[in-house]
Amino acid sequence: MQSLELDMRLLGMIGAFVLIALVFNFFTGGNFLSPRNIFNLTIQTVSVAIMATGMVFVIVTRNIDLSVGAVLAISSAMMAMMQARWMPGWGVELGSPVMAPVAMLTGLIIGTLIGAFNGYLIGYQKIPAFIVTLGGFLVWRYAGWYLTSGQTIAPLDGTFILFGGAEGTLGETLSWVVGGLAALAAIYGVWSARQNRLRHAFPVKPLWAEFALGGAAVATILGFIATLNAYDIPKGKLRRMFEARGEVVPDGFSQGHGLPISVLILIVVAISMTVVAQKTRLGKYIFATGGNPDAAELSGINTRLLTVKVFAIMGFLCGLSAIIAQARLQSHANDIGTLDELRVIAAAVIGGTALSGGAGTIYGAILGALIMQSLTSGMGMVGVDSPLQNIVVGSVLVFAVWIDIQYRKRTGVK
Amino acid sequence: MQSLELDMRLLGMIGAFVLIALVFNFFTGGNFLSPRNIFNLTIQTVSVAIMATGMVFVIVTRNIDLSVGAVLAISSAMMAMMQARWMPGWGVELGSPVMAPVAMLTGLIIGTLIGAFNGYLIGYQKIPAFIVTLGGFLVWRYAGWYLTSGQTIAPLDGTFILFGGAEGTLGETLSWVVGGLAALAAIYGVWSARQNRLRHAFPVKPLWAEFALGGAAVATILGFIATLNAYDIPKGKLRRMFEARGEVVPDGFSQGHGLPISVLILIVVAISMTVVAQKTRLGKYIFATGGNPDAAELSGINTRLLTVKVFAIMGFLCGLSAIIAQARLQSHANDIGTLDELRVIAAAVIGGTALSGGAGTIYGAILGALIMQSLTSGMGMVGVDSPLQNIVVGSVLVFAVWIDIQYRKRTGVK
Amino acid sequence: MTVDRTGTPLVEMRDMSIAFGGIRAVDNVSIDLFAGEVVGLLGHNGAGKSTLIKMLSGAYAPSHGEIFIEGQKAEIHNPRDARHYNIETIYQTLALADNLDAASNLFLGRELVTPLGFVDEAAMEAETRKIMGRLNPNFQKFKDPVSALSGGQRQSVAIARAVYFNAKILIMDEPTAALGPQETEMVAELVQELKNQGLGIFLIEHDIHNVMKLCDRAMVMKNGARVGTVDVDKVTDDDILGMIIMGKKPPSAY
Amino acid sequence: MTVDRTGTPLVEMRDMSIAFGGIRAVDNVSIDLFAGEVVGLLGHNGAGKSTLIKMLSGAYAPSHGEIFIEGQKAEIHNPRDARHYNIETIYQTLALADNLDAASNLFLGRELVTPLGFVDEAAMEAETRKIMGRLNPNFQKFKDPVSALSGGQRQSVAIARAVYFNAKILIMDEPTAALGPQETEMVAELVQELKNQGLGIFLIEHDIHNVMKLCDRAMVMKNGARVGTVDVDKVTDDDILGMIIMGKKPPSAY
Amino acid sequence: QDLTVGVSWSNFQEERWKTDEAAIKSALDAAGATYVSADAQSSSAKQLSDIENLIAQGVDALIVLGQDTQAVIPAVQAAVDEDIPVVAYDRLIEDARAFYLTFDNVEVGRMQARAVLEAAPSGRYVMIKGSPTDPNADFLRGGQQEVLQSAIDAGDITIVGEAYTDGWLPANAQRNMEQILTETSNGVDAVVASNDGTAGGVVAALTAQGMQGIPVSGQDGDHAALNRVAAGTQTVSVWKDARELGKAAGEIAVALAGGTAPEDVANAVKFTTPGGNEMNAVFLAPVPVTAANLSAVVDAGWISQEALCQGVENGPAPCN
Ligand SMILES: Nc1ncnc2c1ncn2[C@@H]1O[C@H](COP(=O)(O)OP(=O)(O)OP(=O)(O)O)[C@@H](O)[C@H]1O
Ligand SMILES: Nc1ncnc2c1ncn2[C@@H]1O[C@H](COP(=O)(O)OP(=O)(O)OP(=O)(O)O)[C@@H](O)[C@H]1O
Ligand SMILES: O[C@@H]1[C@@H](O)[C@H](O)OC[C@H]1O
Ligand SMILES: [Mg+2]
Ligand SMILES: [Mg+2]
Repeated sequence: MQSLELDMRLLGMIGAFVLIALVFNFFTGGNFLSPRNIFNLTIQTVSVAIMATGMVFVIVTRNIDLSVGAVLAISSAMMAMMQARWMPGWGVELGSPVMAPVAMLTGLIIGTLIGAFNGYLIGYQKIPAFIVTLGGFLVWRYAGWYLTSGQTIAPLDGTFILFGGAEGTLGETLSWVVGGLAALAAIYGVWSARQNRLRHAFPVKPLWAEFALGGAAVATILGFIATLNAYDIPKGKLRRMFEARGEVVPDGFSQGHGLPISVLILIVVAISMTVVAQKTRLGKYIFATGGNPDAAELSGINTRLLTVKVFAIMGFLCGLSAIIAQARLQSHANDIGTLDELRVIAAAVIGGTALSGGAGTIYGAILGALIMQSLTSGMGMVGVDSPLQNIVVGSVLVFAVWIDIQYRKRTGVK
Repeated sequence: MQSLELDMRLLGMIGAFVLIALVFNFFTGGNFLSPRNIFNLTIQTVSVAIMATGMVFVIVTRNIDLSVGAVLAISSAMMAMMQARWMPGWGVELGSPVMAPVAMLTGLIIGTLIGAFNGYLIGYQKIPAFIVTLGGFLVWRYAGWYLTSGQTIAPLDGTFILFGGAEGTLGETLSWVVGGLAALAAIYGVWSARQNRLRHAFPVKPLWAEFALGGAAVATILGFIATLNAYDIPKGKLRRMFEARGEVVPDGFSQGHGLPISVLILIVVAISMTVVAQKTRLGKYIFATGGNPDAAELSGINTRLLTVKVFAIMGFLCGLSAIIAQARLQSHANDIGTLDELRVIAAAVIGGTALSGGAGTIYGAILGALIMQSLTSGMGMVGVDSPLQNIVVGSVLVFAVWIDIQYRKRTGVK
Repeated sequence: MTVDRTGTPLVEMRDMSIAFGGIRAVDNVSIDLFAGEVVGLLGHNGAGKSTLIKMLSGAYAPSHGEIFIEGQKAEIHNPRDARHYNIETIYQTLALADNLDAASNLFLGRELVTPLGFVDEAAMEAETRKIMGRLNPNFQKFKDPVSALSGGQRQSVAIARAVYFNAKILIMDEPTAALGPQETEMVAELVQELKNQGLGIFLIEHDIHNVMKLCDRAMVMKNGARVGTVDVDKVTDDDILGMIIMGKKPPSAY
Repeated sequence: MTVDRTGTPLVEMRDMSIAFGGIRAVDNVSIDLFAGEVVGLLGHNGAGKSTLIKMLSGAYAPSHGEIFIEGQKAEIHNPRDARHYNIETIYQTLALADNLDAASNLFLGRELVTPLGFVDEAAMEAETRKIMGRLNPNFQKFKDPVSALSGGQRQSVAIARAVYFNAKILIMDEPTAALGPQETEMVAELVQELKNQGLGIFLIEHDIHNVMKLCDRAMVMKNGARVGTVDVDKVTDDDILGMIIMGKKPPSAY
Repeated sequence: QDLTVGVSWSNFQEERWKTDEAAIKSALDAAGATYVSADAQSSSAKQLSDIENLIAQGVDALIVLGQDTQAVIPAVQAAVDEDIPVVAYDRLIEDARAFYLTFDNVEVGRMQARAVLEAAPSGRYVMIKGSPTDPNADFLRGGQQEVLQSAIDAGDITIVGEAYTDGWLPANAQRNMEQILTETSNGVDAVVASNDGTAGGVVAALTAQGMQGIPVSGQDGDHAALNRVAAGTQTVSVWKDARELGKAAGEIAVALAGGTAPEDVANAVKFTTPGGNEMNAVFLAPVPVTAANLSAVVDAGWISQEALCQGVENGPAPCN
């Protein structure tokens, strides 16, 4: 075990998660871990998980962002207005190939700009992040409300909707291709890390440990793809898809969903953010600033500019989440992203990000989001009364973190 | 100016507050600073302000409490059930002299117990406060929902309702008595502090400065009482009051409201909490723990037990706020205290409490609550509609804190 | 003045061990201390000196080992327990609450109170002025939080806190590291005085001159383990340096 | 080896002043430093030594005064500016990011990167092992965050960071305060070596022996003001102590 | 066979939903069907997830109290893909494939305004609206305006204050009312409040000015509100008998799941939505409860006489 040099922190969290999943699976008679529900769980988690990765950076630098739900709402409002009002006004109709890209770009830019502006107020004007983003929490959602005159905006562009989850999946073959590439990348990662240590004559793990690690990664990736492919597209939807092409569903035809585009986006975000955190100067500076802001400044790091960058990233990810949340709802509603600030911060904190700054991981935040989503969906599936569900979710949340803490205390992991 | 040795931090905040008040007063044609509106403002602020004083301790010890609104809700539910269901079941009817005290005690005990339990999980089990109170946020409101079967509970006991604000005021004479006593206490405070320093032969302020300070305090206290007394009880209400006593309002009779009981409670809480913060060991330990938890522990402070105490105080104050909020609404509804967690934390932070711990003041938090309430009420009076209100409140909030920061930067105050 | 080592030692630490993440920071170290004695703890950086004394002051829980105070087995699980045995510690990191002023730090956990139970700020400030006058005559910043103090001023506050209360056992972890020459001299005099009053003192110190001047015995550690203990007046500077750097025991060491 | 002080000084600080909350921490102090010279800054605790050099390193903005580097007026508004002038500083508080390991701290702000622009952890660790081997031979904790290091180990990391990059001007604020005798000796050798390479070094140090051994000149401060500057080889230990404690200038001082 | 019916609630904030839930449950019990549910906590995104999860549990029919008329459409789509019938409960879903069961919100608004207008045919009105993020708030406001328009045009009544109530919170309604009273120096003759929660806040504000008793409207038949009607501090609570609605929902869901065509549901009518969709719908009639017909709620077993008349002496029947 020791020689695997695994991240023991990760193990504790995965343990808690697996426990929750197994309990639910038992109480739902196997429904919880069915391919279908795993598919649902992943697409339900995406929007919060994407923002949670950005919140890790925010919290690591000893800040907080209460405005993510509101920024998501205004980005969403802008994108919806683009699709439903403005672009048609300029002669670009729903279904035009430029519509989705332009709308998305608008959302991403708005999110990034607002984030950067927050960062400016916090970094350069020294207003506490709590105040700035509390202000944003009040301002941006209602700015979106004005933009749409308080109306729910629909329908959206067809290409745009593909980013919502079930409506846009890669299909079985393409999913296997993506899975295969990911598996190769994982193996290359393990190998090149080993080479690098060997080159500097540092101690390395025994070969069997490397193989075990690489094997586990490959198995996880391919198993996940297989699960998503195992969830067949429902008949009614197949019918609809064939009808759209003017065909009829052949008898006995069936097809798996495969990897949803939104989940693919989350995976790309997770990998990019992990690389930023661990392999770039920006990431180093984020953690150094969180560990000791004065030391970071004295070491020549421009901590003000860093704050702007961190919040701009957060804003960009809010814009990205807005695309996925809106595409999933197939409309923009005023209340989109409501309470997301709480969920996003909670995901990061459950995932081990310390509110006192300096410590946190991207995968932890994603696991945190997954745990929270599993709790809420699982509770619903067990068939407990709705208000009681909240009570149980609240209690289990505390309990899960307690388990993790106990585990780390026993094993001496920090 | 220097020799006044004033708390310069306080000056900046009061300045921002006065500015806001004057702007609103201008736009409402003098209505904003009318005795009536000042009366309204104070009673609207009480519930959040009381909890904000407790949140100062929570945040100073580097914790957070997201469950205050939910704890308020369950305390309120218990008190309402006591009055409307349980005590009548035991033969104690609405209007009985034991009803209000028993109900209140129940609410206070429940709040304190839940708070202490939170503190136990945080202090002894080492679960992050964010997680524990996020759990509480989900659990307690819905526990209250179960208790009342989701119903709005009314009517409440008449004595109980006196604690809500306008329904229970001291009247002009008693208000002057209270004001006079407070003024005397202020003078005694200034005098005894001076004596104490003289006894140890420490440098003291010049006498004129002491007089100026004492004079300002006395003027503020008496001016406040005079304002509250200047707001006459409306005719309709006078009629009702006389009718209740079986009398008729004499011609030309008029009477001022005076100090509301709820505001008196806030004042007592503010003074007690300030004394705790500045003059007791508990307060010292709270600030020491916030400044450096390790140092506090090494100095022999039982920081775990301290956490329990801090959260128990917070819980007690939630119970107290529940009394006032419920009495003010004259009913218990499921959604009582919704979003209060945000308001309470915001009040503390606006009032200068640092989320990184170790610094914060009670009066700051109360001022913070007052500023927030002024913003929302003032906006309403100016006749701006709710969505735009939120936008303006959000912006002004950030702006007000910015002003304060600029002021402190200029004057070099920390 | 020689120390009387015939009776029960004031402190005896037996076979103390502690590990962090698998690595033994202190490995089976035993040491004793008599009343009226100053025992120096020496060793290279990271040898385990601070970790050893933190087990006595209740900051760390040993994974193995026993502590006896005046012959009785002592149960020290946290700093409060240590205080009950009248053990006072100057930590290498000082352990000050940066946001509080000197007086609040000095009396932290043991505030002076008025008859009504309220903290008596003025009395605390008066006492602080007295003791600081003895340690650091230039010190005037009584109203500022200690974060606004210079490195040496902060160290003076930490020293004042440890010596103000009537300790029986005093642990000083590099107490003069940040002090100026005059301030260092004043602390040396203080150590001498406390020793004469019958306190037992553990002194961690890198400066061999100070060790020779202040200590009765010295124990040297290397990589967590005990190299040996010497009576200071039976060895030379170079003997001790040899123990620290090469782990070489002089003949008189035990 | 004598220092050549005929040309333009490497650093000249003129009439520097700064106040905190009305109190002058540094009051109109001037000092210069030549290439290949070590200038000691001495004074009681709280005299203003650290504050003075923090104005040179960009940590504090002076309320008054000018700095010249190689004769040119220098604009130093933050630590980044100071780095552009090749000024490296060992701060008294060390200024380490506690949550990062030694290598990350050493290269903070100047990470080694691969051709693709990614941080090259392995290369950084290799370099760190090299330099730490010269400063602290017992040091092995390369993977732990520096919060898990002993006081002296932390100081070694801070020293390594300042000397690794090619500084022209080195500021050392009590660099050996927490170091063991061997480690202190190694730093002394390093100072000598850097001086021979032509660096200018400001050394804040309380130990008179070290000052006499390492410094060419020494400036003494008292309560924020300059007492005087001496050529170290023209005065005795006691002359300098007299300046520090009583503010008494020996005849050769200027 | 064993039918399972899933109910997706938007939230449980207002008192009425508890009653709705009980009614649906008992209707399902009677039909031998199983009840499963989820609480979206006022989030349309969570509602979508909730419905997906209910479908994953294998429900045979869905009852949806939509948080948002548009945002639940993807959920309806998912259900239709699985051939699961959907009942749009109380709030409209803009999708022809859903079955619409409700009390008409615009009509509720009309009833509120009508009752207040009857009590105060002229004077200065205050409009306390619902949450700005709930589309129902504007439907209600629209219905109110329809009734008041002619009186406004005739100059009989003037609207002196109007405010949304964030989150439908009584505390917000109370604060808004206080500010309006201050602003107008108590120059208010009637208040059209959009539900019973907000009416509670309004009455508390009025009481502080001794103005309780002026006309105030509400809806939902909350027990506390009916008690106010008895006490004379509230004029009307438009009573949407949640038990009827819940019962009908349960029965319709079971019928649809059992294969009954939507057109064949008892009392079904065709309804064209504002969005132009033609839906099958069943409408129940709301009842405005005023002092004149208070006994109706007791007779219907909605509230006990003691609860209704708590603290009321010499009130209208049955509190006399
Ligand atoms: N909290 C901790 N976690 C992990 N390792 C630690 C911790 N504290 C100390 N260590 C390690 O234990 C060893 C001994 O440290 P200690 O602080 O006792 O050394 P020391 O002898 O006091 O050194 P110095 O003279 O530098 O103060 C070191 O290698 C250090 O890195
Ligand atoms: N950030 C600050 N805020 C307020 N006062 C400060 C601050 N930094 C230093 N001071 C004060 O300025 C004076 C000089 O401090 P400085 O740290 O320069 O002393 P020093 O000579 O380095 O002392 P030492 O030998 O103890 O390190 C001291 O009185 C100190 O209290
Ligand atoms: O019944 C009301 C409902 O229709 C509305 O949508 O939300 C508030 C409730 O009071
Ligand atoms: Mg040490
Ligand atoms: Mg210094």
